[in-house]
Amino acid sequence: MIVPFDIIILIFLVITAVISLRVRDLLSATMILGVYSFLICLLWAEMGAVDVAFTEAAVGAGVSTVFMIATIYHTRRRSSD
Amino acid sequence: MGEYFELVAIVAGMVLLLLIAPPLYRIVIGPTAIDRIVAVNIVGTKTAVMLVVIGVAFERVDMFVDFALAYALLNFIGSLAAARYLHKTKPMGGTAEPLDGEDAKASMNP
Amino acid sequence: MIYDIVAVILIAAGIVFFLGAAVGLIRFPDFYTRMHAAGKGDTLSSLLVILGFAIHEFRHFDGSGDVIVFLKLLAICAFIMLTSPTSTHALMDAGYEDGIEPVIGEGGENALAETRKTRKKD
Amino acid sequence: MEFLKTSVIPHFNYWVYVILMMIGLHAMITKNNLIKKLVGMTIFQTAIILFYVSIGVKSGSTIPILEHHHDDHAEVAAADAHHGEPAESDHDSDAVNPDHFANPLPHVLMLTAIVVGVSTLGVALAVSQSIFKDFGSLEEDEILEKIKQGGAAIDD
Amino acid sequence: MKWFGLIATAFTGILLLSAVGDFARFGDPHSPANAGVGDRPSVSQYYITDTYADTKVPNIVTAVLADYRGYDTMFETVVIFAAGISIFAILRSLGGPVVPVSHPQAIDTSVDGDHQRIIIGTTCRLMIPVIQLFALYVVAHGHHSPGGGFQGGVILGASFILLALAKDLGTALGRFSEKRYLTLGCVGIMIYAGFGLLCQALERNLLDYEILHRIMPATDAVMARSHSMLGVEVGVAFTVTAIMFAIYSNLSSNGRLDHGL
Repeated sequence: MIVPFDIIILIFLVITAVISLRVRDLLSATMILGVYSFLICLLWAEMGAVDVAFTEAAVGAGVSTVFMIATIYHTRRRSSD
Repeated sequence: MGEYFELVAIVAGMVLLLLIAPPLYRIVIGPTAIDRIVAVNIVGTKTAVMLVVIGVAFERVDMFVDFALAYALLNFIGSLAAARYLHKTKPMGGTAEPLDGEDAKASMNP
Repeated sequence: MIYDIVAVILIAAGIVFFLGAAVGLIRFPDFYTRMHAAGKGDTLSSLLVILGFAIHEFRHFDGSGDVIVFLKLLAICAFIMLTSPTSTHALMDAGYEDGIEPVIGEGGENALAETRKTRKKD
Repeated sequence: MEFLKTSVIPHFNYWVYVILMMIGLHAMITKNNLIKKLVGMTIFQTAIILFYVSIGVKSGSTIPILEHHHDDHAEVAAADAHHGEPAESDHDSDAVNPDHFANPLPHVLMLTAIVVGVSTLGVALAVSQSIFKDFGSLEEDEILEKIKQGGAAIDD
Repeated sequence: MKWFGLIATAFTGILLLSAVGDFARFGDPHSPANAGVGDRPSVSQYYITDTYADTKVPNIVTAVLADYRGYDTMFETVVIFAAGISIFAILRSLGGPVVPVSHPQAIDTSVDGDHQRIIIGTTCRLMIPVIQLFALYVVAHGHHSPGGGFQGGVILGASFILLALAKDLGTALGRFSEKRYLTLGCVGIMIYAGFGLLCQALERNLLDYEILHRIMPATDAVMARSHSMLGVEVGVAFTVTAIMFAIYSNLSSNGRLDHGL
């Protein structure tokens, strides 16, 4: 556990969570969720949970963003709220 | 020497983390989706660097280097998918609405 | 000791380049120029910082188990050098296809609009 | 101020987990778009995982991977010994101090939760694509209105 | 609805925050979860101190995942498989027009210029073998460094997704077709369950790997556990790879498997 990293990452985490829910463009929301996933991977790495961080790295960078973009491609990009 | 370099790693990590704030600012204010995607790409590359930094700070780089490598390999899949999406849909000038839509301005500002 | 000095210099240079990329990302007026600053500065700074830590690992390069870490860090450099420009290219292309207009100063010439017009005719 | 010192500072990770969970829960309840609900669900899920991983953190500990394979290389120990005291006692296989390693049990539980989470996210996205095929919309109120107008879309 | 959501969220938050005050300090090595209550040690302490003697696996997480809590992990894998199957039930349209997957007409040539295809295609041709090799390394090296079946499987699945993004879905399905990935998913589960049932056949409990040293050449009881963990991880990696690509191929083509993203 490295405390200064911890605090900075947690602040960024809350900001990205709020912003990904505020934007109306779903493509933007998906990409911001990607940033959320990057930050949470960093958080777990500095808390010592390397295997969890590795899983999050593989899932967040490779798979989950692509799934959501694929769904937006077949539905609609605009959200009402 | 080891402890001193650990300190270097922590300071460098702090600076790198604080420098993630400008891309985050770009993510927050937009204005278009693709600006945000560019910033996401930057944060992704910096995450790979930060993992190496954290590994040096823990003095276990041999364990952390594996998933920094995974990030370096997989990071561009997300931006590639977004680029494919923007190719395959009709041009919208970066917003979710056509440019002459009535609340195109509203979608720019969250 | 000399390895550590070189490593610290490389890391500091990487942070300076990243600072440049960050300033460019905030200050530049339109998508294309922001992409220009971000793509180049980000790739170079990542390479420099990782290279610095790789050289730090180089200090006990005496046939022990750390050779593999050094090689993996070099591999990260190589892959970032390969993938980051590719994604920059893909995003720039996507932005062009998406119809984003550049910001042109007064009296400037918008070459992008001309190419778009001729492309549409084809 | 006293409250801050006794309650917030020693538990700041737990406070952030509660905040993230509230953000996710609020999004799941009030957002109108189904994809936004799924974004909220992802945030909620990571908040839970953050709670579990925070429980397993020990200050001053390292990652839960033992360093036994280094004992085979005497050169590494020699290279490491010239900076700092030879703290080889906790590397000894007989005397592993549990306080020096992070708690592995929450990591195990949460590792599978992430992969299961992404597969269930895939199922949820498939359901929303299927809903869009039937109703032509992802907004909750529009879907409800179309259901009220007559369940023709549900039958086929 | 807005007010109800706000009230419900605030209520839950206050409830949780009032409980947070009773927790042990963040990072306390002697909290009940880390050190146990009173003189009874927590089970995680047993894992940390005794795993290496029991299994000769330095990565405690892998050992706990695949050995001590193997039953749990087996059914997590089954959950992932079930998620993949339910994607088929929800989205896959079998009655529609049948489009041959590797037919040249199925390739989408609408907007992309050739420059796009050349640059990204070349990079992906260089990257995909490296990614797959790295995924196999992650699966096989999970005993000594972070990694294992779940991570390696996701990376291997991501390499096929990258192929589908760089070329098109037809190319990826030509190499890893629907029949193949469903078979691979089933085979993964069967490998995992097979290791468990093999132990039962040798008159031990389910997933009690120690006894497998009787049929594995040149191993003792400890190394049998280590090798069995590797086999189990390979099974997990098969299933996860198959299901990740199955979910992508169905989501990106809306269940028709013709035009991808």
